[in-house]
Amino acid sequence: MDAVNIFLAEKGIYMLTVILFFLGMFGMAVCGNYMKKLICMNIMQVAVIFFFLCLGEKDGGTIPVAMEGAEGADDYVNPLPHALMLTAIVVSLGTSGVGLALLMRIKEKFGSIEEEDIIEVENGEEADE
Amino acid sequence: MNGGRSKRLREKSVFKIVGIVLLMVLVGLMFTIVDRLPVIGNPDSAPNRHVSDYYIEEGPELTHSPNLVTGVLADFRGFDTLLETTVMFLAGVSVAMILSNRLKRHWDAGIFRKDENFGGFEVKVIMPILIPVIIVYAFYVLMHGEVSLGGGFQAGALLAMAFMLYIMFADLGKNKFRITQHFSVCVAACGVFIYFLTGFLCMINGGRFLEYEALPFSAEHGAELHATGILMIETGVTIGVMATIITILEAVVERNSLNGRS
Amino acid sequence: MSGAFLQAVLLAAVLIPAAAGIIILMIGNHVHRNVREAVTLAAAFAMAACVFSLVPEALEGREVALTVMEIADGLTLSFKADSAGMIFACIASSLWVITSFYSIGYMRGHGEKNQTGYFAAFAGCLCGAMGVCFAADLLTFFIFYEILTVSTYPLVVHYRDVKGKYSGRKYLIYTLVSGQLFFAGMVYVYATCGTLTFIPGGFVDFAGADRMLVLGIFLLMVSAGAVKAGVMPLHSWLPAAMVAPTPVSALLHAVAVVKAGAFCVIRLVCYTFGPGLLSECRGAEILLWLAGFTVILSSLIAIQKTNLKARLAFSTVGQLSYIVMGVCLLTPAGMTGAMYHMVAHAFLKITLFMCAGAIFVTAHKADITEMRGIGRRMPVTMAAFTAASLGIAGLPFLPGFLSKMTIMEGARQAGQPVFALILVASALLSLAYLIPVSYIAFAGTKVREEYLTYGPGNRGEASKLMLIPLLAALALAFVMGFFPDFGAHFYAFAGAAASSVYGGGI
Amino acid sequence: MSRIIMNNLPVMVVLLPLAGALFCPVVSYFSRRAGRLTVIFFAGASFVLSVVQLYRIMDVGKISYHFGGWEPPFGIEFSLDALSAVLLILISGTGFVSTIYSWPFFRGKSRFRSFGYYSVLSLLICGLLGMTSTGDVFNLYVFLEITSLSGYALIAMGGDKGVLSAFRYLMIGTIGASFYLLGIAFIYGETGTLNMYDMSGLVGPVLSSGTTMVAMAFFVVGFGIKMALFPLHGWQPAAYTNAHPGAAPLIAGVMGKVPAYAMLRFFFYVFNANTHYVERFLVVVGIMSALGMIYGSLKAIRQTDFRSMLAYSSIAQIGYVGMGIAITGYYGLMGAVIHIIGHSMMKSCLFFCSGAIRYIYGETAMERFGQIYRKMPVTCAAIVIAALSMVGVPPLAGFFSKWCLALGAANMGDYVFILVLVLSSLLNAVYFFRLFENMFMNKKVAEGSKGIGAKLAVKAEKKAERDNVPFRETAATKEGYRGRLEIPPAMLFAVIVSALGIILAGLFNAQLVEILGPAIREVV
Amino acid sequence: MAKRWICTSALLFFLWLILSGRFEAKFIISGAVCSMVVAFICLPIMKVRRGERSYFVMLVNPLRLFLYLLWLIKEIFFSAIDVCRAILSNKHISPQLVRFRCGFENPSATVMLINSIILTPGTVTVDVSDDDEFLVHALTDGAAEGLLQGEMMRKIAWLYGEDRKGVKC
Amino acid sequence: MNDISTVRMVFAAVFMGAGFIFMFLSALGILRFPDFLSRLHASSVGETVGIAFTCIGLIIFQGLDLVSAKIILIIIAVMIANPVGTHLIGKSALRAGEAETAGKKERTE
Amino acid sequence: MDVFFKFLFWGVIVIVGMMLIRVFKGPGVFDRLNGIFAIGINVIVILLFVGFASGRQDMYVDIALSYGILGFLSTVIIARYLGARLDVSEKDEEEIKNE
Ligand code: NA
Ligand code: NA
Repeated sequence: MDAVNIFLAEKGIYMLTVILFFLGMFGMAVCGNYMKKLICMNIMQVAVIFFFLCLGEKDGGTIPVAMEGAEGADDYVNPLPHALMLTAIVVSLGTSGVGLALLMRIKEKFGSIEEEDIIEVENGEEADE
Repeated sequence: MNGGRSKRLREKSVFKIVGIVLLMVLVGLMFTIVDRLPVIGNPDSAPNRHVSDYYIEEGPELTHSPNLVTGVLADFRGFDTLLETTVMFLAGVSVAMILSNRLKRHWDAGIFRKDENFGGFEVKVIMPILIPVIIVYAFYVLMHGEVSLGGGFQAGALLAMAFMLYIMFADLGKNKFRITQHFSVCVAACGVFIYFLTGFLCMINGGRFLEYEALPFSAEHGAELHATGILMIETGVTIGVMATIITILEAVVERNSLNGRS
Repeated sequence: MSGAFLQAVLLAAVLIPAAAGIIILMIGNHVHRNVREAVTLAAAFAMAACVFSLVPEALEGREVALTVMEIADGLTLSFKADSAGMIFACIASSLWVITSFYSIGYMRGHGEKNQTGYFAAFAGCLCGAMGVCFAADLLTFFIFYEILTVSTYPLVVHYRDVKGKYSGRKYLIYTLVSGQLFFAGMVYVYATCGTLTFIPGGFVDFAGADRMLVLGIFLLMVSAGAVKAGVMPLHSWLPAAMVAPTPVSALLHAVAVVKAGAFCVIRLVCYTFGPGLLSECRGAEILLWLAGFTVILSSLIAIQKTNLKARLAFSTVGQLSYIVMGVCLLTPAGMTGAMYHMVAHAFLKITLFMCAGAIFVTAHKADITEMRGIGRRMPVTMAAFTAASLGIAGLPFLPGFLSKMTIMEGARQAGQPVFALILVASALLSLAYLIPVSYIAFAGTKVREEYLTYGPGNRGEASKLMLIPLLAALALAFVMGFFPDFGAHFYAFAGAAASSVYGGGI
Repeated sequence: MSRIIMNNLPVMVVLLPLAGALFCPVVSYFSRRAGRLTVIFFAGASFVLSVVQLYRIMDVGKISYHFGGWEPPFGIEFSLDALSAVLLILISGTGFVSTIYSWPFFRGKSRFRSFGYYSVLSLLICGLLGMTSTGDVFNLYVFLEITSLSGYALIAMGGDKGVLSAFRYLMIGTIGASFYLLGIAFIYGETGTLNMYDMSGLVGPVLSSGTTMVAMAFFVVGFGIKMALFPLHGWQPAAYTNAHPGAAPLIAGVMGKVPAYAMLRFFFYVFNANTHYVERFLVVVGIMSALGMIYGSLKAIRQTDFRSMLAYSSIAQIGYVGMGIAITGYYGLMGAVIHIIGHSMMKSCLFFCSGAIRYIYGETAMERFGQIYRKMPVTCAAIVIAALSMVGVPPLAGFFSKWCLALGAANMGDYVFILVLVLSSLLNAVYFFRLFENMFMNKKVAEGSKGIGAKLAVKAEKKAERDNVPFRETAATKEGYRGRLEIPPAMLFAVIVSALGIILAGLFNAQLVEILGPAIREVV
Repeated sequence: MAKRWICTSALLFFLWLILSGRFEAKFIISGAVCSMVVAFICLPIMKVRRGERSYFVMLVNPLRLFLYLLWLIKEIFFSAIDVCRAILSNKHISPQLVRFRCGFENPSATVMLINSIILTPGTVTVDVSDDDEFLVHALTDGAAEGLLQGEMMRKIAWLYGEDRKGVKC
Repeated sequence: MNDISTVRMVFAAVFMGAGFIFMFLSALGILRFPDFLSRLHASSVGETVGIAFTCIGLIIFQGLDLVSAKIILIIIAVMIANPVGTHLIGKSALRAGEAETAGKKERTE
Repeated sequence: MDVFFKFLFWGVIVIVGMMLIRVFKGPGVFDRLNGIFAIGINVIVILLFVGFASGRQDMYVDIALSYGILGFLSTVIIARYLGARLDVSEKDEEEIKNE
């Protein structure tokens, strides 16, 4: 039991983020609705971002803005993951934006954002050709 | 048709079960792997030592930026941020392009259409008070990027929000700030270009790309140049992000028809 | 002549047909056909001149060698005019001249379409054949072998109809698959031996590797040669390719393609693996028996064919196996005979095909049963046909006699008299399938009406552009029958090649 | 000025296309043509500088460029050797040719479409160049995303089907990128650094740890998705088929190869490929590649559309690269790299041709290709050259990569790979010779009135009629585009250049090997 | 006009100072410039037209505003307790829509009324039509009564110096 | 800790506690109230009174400096923003017909 | 006092959880929106508490302010979007009918 507790305290959040990551992926694979797929994609990306931030966490460290009376490396958390994740967030926003725009077009063309319907429309078109 | 559909559904449920099993296996595997990762919060773990120590101990002095994250983002890894801004610009152009050949009268084409019944003057009075406040706040965020939390992205987002409020709630009939998508893309490009130019100026003066100490301005010591450089790129980011968000909005609502005739 | 000049000549021999092909493609239909054909002829003559100017040097044992460029890591594109190569090169270049004239006559007489592509591909074929002749190492050899394969394809599918498509596919399947097997074997050889340069007597040294492995690699590689040389059971593309125009058949069957296959076997057996290794792993023996089997079986099949070209095709299958057989006897005389048979068969078979083409163009007949009495209308052609048939069968004073005798001597040297018997049997069989044609052509009774009443609108002999090349080929064959070393010194070269491989005389 | 350029070559090569993308909208405000010319100019400049850079690298050896003057583990680094320099030339060259090639597609299109397309295309070039140059794993991620995003946009510009394909690609591509990012997180957690060189020094002791293994597995999946390695290729056929015809050459030709190169870098620069742990992954990559080579070719045989046939063929061809990586050894890697180069040229050449055919005929169904060689002889010649090279006919480029791969496999004793290689080339031959049959023997003649070119021609004719001006032959007639050349000169240029590239890359293969040799030997 | 600009600038600059908290030249100067520019840009939109007249939205007597806010805070506090009681017991609520008309000349006054109503727990302005008809949702009877007594309207009229005659409550 | 600061802490704690109670009750109301508009009322309590009390508590805790000035800014911002948000939500809901069930009775002056 | 902040912090977390229940339960989109709006304001308080507990009030106040502004703006925009969308779709239908 102790071991479990220690594991949860020390590594538990990693596990949560990993589960979140795979859940997001699972959702992307399983959801028939493209909008839901897009949301699952965001969940997946957020999981990665969390994971990075876990790596930058430091006991006894405060947010990495210089403060009087704190000079040493132990006083601040690692700024690198934060900087990286700001970039990653923007990138994921861009991806989501493009995804949404594509969805708008798909909705217009196929009249639906359900995969089932779209495949049906596609098949119908092929049959026409 | 129906047969195919039910078959697909059956396949789908099989797919789901397989997926769940795979998921469990993966998560189970990860349990054993995660055990080997550094303990969360351990100050002596690899990521918290090697590069991190340098950033924390030397960063504020080298980059003249009390905000270490800004220091890393805008100085040590300033090139990443240039690309990040580029991604933003790219997303803006892409969205505009993707939506440019839509059918007319789309279901949400009229979000910002002038609407007599909605957003009455009660909101029109509040918004003029809020807009300048938000703009000033955005400039505050921009200017204080390196000393406190903030930076170009937030500032750009705030400015774009202010612009949105303006076009949503101000009287559209007398709207003077109607800009075309092309113009907003140009502004976004200029924003990214300011960033680019900052790096380029350093190069012209004999330094490396984005080596702020080589900026061709007179300064008493390098620290000031770092501050100047960071401010310059933050300005670029702000403009770029603001214009990109506006571009995307314009594209989504298609406020300006895309002058397919030009 | 200075060495550098000869090297340039060597390179030119390979590049001239390539250049001609490209020029023909580029000028295409934009200019008068005379210009296009002038290019073909000029290239043919130029190439023949180049090749023949190399003869004296090669005869004196001074091999002209040239390394053009490094083409892969540690491997060069290099050419060498050794005696074996010279034989093939001389045949190909001299016959290109003849075929070019004949082609022009045939194509004009027949009013063919796609002539530009035809002449370009023809030139491409020759480029491949020249490269194969002069290749100094396996990689260079393979490169040109593949060029030959690819540029033959448009010729096979020349008519672009369903039949052509079918034969083209068949041709590709056989040649490409075997080419890939060759490639795999070559890679293995290079990976183990670190070199690919041909050496008389072979360079492969697997250093105590399993004999079965050597055998496997040999069979992989030799499949490429066996396919092009039509060794059974890999022959079936060859009769199918009969759908092509006759000059193409002539080229395929007599000049470039099948000879390249036989040459490939020679290069592999004598210059790559070497007789010693092959007799040890019994690779040559397998091939030998296949060839013997082919010789008999193809003749039997040929007898049943009524289409003249098909009959000639199966004849080719059998004749090519003589060469393979001679080489695989692994004796000096066998090899000499094999090499000389390349010459003999080339000149005789091209004559036969040209005759068949002449009949087809003027009388529009392809089936033997319809040719009763055609000798009256085309006496010269049919006389040439008869003479060449006799030559194929091995009549003395024609080159076929000498080559067969030498191969028989090789069989004796090898202590395999059964192959001598096979040769004799095959000679009789070839008489059995060729002489009836002459017999029918010159038959006195039941002559078809059309062969008697021909006039200005219904010509007798084929045009001079076809007839003269045909006769020239036959004449050359006769000359060589009397003087085996006439012109290009083929017999001397064959002997030199054999002695370089086996050491000592015949 | 020249000193500045010479000192900053790596960054100039990568950022010039970015500058082009930024200038293009602004310049387009004044003139549509000038906007496009800007992009072409900057892409060309990037190409020239990348050639200069190769010469410089051959002089001085490796180049390491420190952004902002920060030393590598702390700042971002571009690290270039001969290998990446050659790939940079390839990318910028293909990019430059693509920008020219796209020109006719935007005749008569709106200003907005024109500059949007050109900006995005330019950014795609920038992203690909950056991915090749960078020596920082996170920077690589950002470049990867730039590449992907511009790829999504360019695919979506190919019409309604393109939009759907782009969306599906976006989904799968983001999974790939996320896997890569998660892989970085694992390896960063183990080493604390993001610099590749630094990482390779630190990763040695922890190579056996589960974390590093997982990171490697994630890299394989991430890059595998991006390079469409079987069985992670699901997005690829539709995306390549439906992409905007102007951008398809770059997307199909180069976009899949650069992640492959990145994977190569991870295996051989960051991790040590000779260790037991890494070899396991190489085996997996090898199996995936081998299966892909067979699967892709078989699927390609079943296609009736030229472009989708090419797309499936790419799945097979990327398998060659993966196989080279899996073989390891000098020749294996050399084969992979040469195939990256050669296949980029062949695929882009084929897509240039398919785009040209589409431009004239408006479709790419192979059964209607009959007799097109009469109208488009040069295009068809280019198709023949590229296709023969794909089959592996010497002395074209495709043969020599096969040669190296087979040699590498023979040296390592992986005879199965040789078998697969042979089998795959034969399958290639099947569908390419069927294409030839369609082109040269099919009697069904394509109608030349559906393509953009033909429509423009009709429009021009009507305009001439309306304005009462004599209609010149150089414009067009109703039967289709009938300029002085078979296709517009810009397209013809691209087709010819790429076909020449295939021949030259084959003939001067040894020189290429000589340039790449030291760099690869160092890795091995 | 200039006066309004200066006032707005000053207010914005004050805001800046609070936000920034740094009194180095760089920040002070940039803040001042920024406030002036923003004020200048935003002045045109800070006017609301109503009929013939246009009103400056910020125009209000600060002292009166202060007094009004004190009163409002008291109101908010007591209504909050009222609502809390309703939440806890759950049975005292009697949701109802109240409709009344209340027109001010100055749109700012109307907005002040709307906001005050919403800020006061228990009442929410749901809609205001163009002819000043308010639709207010009240949670309890008490809240509705308190609203209809009209004290809030009177206070706002006083705040904006509106003529009592103009107020139609 | 001297007396004054203790008193200050106590005051701060009381204010924050009161704020917390208001916020909690507001959340409870959001959960318990039967219809949408009633829940809108409930949320208002937390959004105005709750946050105001908490912030005042924090100001007392902090003393007067820039931080507390900013907290005052937060209060002002919330007091301006909250009514607008609530109003827009209510209005949208009314238009969408989701608020129809609310009024049991309707009164006019 | 730190302990006190921590208690409050967890208390507000509980409150947010309660509101989340409403967000998930709905039943309408406006209920969810109101819930999210309320959560946004509670998060401001959470941020303030975190700041005070960790002794970096100056930073967290800024974060809270930014968060508040962005949250408010997004709510306003969504509300406007939802309201206007309903309007427009009705209008469009009419227009289509008229045509
Ligand atoms: Na209220
Ligand atoms: Na509320």
